[in-house]
Amino acid sequence: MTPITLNHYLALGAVLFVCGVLCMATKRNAIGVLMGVELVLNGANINFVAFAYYLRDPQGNAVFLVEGQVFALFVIVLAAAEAAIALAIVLNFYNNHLTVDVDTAEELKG
Amino acid sequence: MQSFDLATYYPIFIFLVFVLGFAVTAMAMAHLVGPARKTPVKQMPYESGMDPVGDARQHFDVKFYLIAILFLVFDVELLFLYPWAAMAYREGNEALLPAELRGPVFVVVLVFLATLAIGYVYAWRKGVFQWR
Amino acid sequence: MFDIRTLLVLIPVLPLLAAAVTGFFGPRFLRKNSHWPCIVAVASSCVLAFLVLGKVAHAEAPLIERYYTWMQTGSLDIGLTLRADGLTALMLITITFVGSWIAIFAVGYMSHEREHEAGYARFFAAVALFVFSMTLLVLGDNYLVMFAGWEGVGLCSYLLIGFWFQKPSAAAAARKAFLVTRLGDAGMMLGILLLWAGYQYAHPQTTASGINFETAFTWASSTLPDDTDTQLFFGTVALLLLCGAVGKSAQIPLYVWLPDAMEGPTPVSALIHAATMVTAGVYLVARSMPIFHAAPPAVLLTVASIGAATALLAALIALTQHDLKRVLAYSTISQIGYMFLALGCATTDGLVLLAVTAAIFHLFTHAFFKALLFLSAGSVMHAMGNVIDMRRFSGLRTVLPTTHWTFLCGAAALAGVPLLSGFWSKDEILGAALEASHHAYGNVYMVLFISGLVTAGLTAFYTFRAYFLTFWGEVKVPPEAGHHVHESPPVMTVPLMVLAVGAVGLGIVVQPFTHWFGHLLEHHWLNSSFGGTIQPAPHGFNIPLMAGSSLFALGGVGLAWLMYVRSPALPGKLAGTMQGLYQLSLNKFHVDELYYVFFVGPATLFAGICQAIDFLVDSVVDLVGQLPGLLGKLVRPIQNGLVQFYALAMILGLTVFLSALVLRMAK
Amino acid sequence: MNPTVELANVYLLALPEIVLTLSACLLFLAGTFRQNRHFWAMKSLGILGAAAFILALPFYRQPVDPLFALQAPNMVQPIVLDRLALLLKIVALIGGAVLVLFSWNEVSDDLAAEYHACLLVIIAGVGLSAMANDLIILFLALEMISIPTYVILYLQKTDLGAREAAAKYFLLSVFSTGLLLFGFSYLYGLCGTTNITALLDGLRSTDAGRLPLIALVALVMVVAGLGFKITAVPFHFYAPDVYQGTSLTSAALLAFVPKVAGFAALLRVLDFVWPGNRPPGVALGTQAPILFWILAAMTMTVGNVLALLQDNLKRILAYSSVAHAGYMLIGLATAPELAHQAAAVGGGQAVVFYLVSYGAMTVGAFAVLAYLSTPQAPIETVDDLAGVSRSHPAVALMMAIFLFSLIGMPLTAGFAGKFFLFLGALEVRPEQAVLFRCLALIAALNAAAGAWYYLRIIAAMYLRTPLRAIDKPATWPGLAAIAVCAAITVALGVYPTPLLQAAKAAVGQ
Repeated sequence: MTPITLNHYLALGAVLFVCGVLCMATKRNAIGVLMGVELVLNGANINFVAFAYYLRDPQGNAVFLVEGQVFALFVIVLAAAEAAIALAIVLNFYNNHLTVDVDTAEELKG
Repeated sequence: MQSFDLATYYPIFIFLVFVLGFAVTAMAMAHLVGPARKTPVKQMPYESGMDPVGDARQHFDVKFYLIAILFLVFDVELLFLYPWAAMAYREGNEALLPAELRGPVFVVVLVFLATLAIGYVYAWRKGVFQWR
Repeated sequence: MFDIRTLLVLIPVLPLLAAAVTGFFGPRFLRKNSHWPCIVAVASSCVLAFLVLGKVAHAEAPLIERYYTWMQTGSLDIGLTLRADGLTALMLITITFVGSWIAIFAVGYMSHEREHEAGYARFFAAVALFVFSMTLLVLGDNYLVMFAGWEGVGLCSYLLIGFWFQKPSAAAAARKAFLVTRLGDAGMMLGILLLWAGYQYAHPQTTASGINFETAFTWASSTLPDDTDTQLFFGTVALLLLCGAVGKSAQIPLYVWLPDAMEGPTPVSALIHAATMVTAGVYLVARSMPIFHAAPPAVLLTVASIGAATALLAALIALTQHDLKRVLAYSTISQIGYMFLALGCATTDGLVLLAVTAAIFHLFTHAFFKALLFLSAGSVMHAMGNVIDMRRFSGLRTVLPTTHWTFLCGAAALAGVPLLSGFWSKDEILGAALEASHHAYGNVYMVLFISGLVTAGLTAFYTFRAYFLTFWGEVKVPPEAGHHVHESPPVMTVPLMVLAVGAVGLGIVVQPFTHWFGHLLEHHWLNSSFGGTIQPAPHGFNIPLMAGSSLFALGGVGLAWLMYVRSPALPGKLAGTMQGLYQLSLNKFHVDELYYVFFVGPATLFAGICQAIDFLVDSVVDLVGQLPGLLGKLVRPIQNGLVQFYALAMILGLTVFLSALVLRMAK
Repeated sequence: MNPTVELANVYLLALPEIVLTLSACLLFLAGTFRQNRHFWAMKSLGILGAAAFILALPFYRQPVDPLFALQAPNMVQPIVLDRLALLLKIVALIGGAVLVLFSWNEVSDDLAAEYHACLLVIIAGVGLSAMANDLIILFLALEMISIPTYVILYLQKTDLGAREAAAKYFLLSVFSTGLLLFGFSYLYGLCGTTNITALLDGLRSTDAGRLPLIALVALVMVVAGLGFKITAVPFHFYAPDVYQGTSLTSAALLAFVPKVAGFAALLRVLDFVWPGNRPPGVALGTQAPILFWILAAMTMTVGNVLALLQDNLKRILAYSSVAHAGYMLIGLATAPELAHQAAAVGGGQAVVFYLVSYGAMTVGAFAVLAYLSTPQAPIETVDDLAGVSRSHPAVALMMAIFLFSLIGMPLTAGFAGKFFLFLGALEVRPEQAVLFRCLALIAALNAAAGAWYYLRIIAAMYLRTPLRAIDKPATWPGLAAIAVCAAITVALGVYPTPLLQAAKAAVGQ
């Protein structure tokens, strides 16, 4: 069995990123769009954590790089904060449009 | 890297067995010992919250979301305490935080908690915790 | 009394103060007296301008004063620097002298506005602001200060063309003027920046700024004849500067805004769109002559060709206009074309002085007689209740005697009637063109000379056509004029008379016999600009040329007389004197017919074609203006309001950038 | 150094931001006890003043090496207070004060405390992003700007358009954050550190063969993420819709604050593509200018061209802000070349100068609209401004100053800013001179075309009769905000040298 390397994680991160981007661009539902964004953020998170785990110092020794982990933590927390705001915005959107499909919002254009 | 050995995890299995046993015992005792008055409300799968009967597409009261989000935010904020708790007081080779900084960082954590408390009081003052 | 430092800064600052005072206090406190700050300030500036002239005439080198550092970082060092030399002094006098009299005239002309006090104050504030900008333009010692004035006059022109904003046509004309000239200004700005950058590149260790006149001109006049790279560089700079000049001075292809600009009050047309602002392009090219001279000769040929073509085209269009002010507007375009023609003749060291003197001399005389003509037209308009269509009035020489005489003076000067000022300056231009035909591109210059000669004839014809149509024939007054048509008040006629004296006599006094004008320009400007490489111009008269151009001028006047004074009476005479005079009349008739078939007919036809060209150029310029809008209409649907689409566009952009960069890397 | 002192120093550097943020927290809380917009606006002004006072303390006067001198290997603080940071912090505080004045009467009483608290957090975010020397701090600082902005967008107005605007801005902004973060993750992976100083050192010392591909991906991602904040095409789409939908105060905020933070972040993070003496390893030095060249040309053209078609003033100003972002991108495009040749006006320097000028004139224009609007009769379209010069001569004059500055008339800040940017483009020599001369030409044509729509507004104000009476009573704070912006606009046009030299010291080119 091939060992799991950094590249695998990076590939996973990239796949998550692309999935998120596609989700973002194709979903009509505001919640769906938000999910896409979360995928993008978590793709980045995977990269951070993977880099933090796999990177070596110039001598090739394993080092514990705390920044990647910390970055991931911050991203998680901020994603939660954004989710809170998203809820408020989406609910309001629903109150006005009676749907959460964002393509109904096209008053402002041109 | 250390090779994976299931044997190192045996305390967890013991813990698991203990937990399962406790749960089963508690439920069985409640069923056997407690009085059983069957009211319609108690017959429902969930006693509190939404009425589960009816179309799944009905509207939820927005306050559920509010509570959930509030929980989520405060819960997730506590994430910041884990690294501190895990790292701040390690000794020897594993120490990431210089010993001199333990005091200042503790103050920082306190400030962080105070900020959360301000958020909590804000939510309270705004009447988030009143159901209606 | 004043040292030069104070003098130079006071000349623009006084009108600026007047503008500020009138703008802030005019509507509320000054009210009907809003004209006083403007008139006093401009007249004081005029006095100061004469003092400056005196100082310049006694100074060896240009007087340069640096007031403060405008922008400074690294090797960029641009000061607010003013200069006085022969050219500046003459421009200052033109601006402030003509400006003062026009401001006085405007008191009478704008009397209708005095009831709307806000409008009255607004007018004089804008005029004062204009004089400030225009004096700053000619006083600036580097291209950036000049550009500041340059944009300022554009702004004032915009404000004043749109003065009667209630008329949609006025608002549209104002915007057109601003935008068309700005198109040229974009080129000019690039030229200035390029000049600076080029100088930095050629002189890496310098602290001098390449857009200072002295620095740039010293560099330009020290360019070696075989240094083609530098010549091409100066060619580019010169062409870019020419863009600005062409826009501001209403030359082909950017002349289309000027006829529309006649929507403004007539004193404004006189001041801005005849005497001063539109000649700023001529000033720019004259000022930058060392750069144009260092460029390949084709650049100067371009200047001359643009000038000659504009002169001819505008003169032909003027033939068929019915609106008196429009005739004068096209005439202005045409006369400025003359000046460009003159400037374009400076192809050799020997010709520079001749050509530039001719251009500036014509600028000077033109300012007087064209301002006079516009003001006289304004006087006519004032009396006719703002009617300006020449078909609707005639025979006004008895009704408006003073205006008639002053208009005649201006018309005669413009037509080039011998001994009047227009005659001398036009003659110098034709002389310069003739001289240039002996040097590089001689054949082309010969053609340009001939077209200039033809234009001279046409000019005389359309000027006197307008004169005869307005002042001769039966007395006809439009109903708008009211019952008691009367001559304008003295506040209007006195400026007319003063300017008329200038239009008639100024030319002969300053140049042809005294050579004072050329001397001033040569010793107090050009010598220092060119570092002494130019050769003095030959004095003396080219008698055959003068005779020829007089012939053309008088021929044009005579033809106009025949067509608009003589022949309208012809049918009546024919009926009255059937016998006896029949033969003579018949002959006359034949003469007229011949004229008509061989001269006027083709001319009218040609004028029609020119009007078509005019329309075409107008449409093309409009189209260029519309182009961004059309592009916008194409792009607009992309902004469709859909969030996912926006996200998709962002992703697409990202993908395109990524793949493009990755592909570039792969290569 | 003693770690405690080091930590204390870091906090000391960020003291103004800490004061702002903590005050904001208290403001949130206190707002539940007292609801009075003027009271809270006064308080916010006081807090901003306190932050400014701290910034004026002697401690902040000694810092400060220019950005490019910073790359000593031992400088690994998460935040640095160099001259760029100091300049932008001052700009942010002044901008914040102007925004407080400007929104004096524009917020409702019950939300005033929240609004001002959010504003204070945003200002703190700008200051922090200007100081950030660590990707984590930078990311957090940018979020400190974004999240309160969402809240303000959500709170300020409740009609349909505002809701739509909030939703659009939120979704797209979060998405751009994702892009930025993804770029950051690769940058982190390249060097194993989030410290920008160390990161740039690492990138510079890596040889070209190993570096490029993933670094390019990271570069493009970061530019895309920050491109959203500075409204670069094609990341600009939200701007017109959101500006139109939301309130004037929020629109002004959006037009100014994210641009400052975005350009500050770009100047910091992309430092590695324009070193003074380009090391042979970094091939990005030749790639990045092309990227910014294209971005600049597209951004200014799209902005100007679409602005021509608009009637809504907020949309015009939105597209105008896009166009001006395009002009500023010229500075980023030319910066590497100019740094290489020791030019008179560096690209980064011109960007910083233009940023301040742009902020003054755009916020001023929005402030005028807000000053003249009433809830019953908002100023929405160009027609609504017809004849304002008669009813409000002073305000109309100042609006004319802002618009002429946006056009780029001499003796205004807009002219000086454009002059420096265009000068840089023409100063580039020799291999890429043609390329950048084309850019200057495009920019000059754009500036000429752009005059049209600004002139329309001026024409409406001065050359038209009022369609309806504008009878808003005078309020001094609004007027003060306008006057401050007008004064800055004129002062920077008449005497740009001090800011120009401060900007030069800031980016150290």
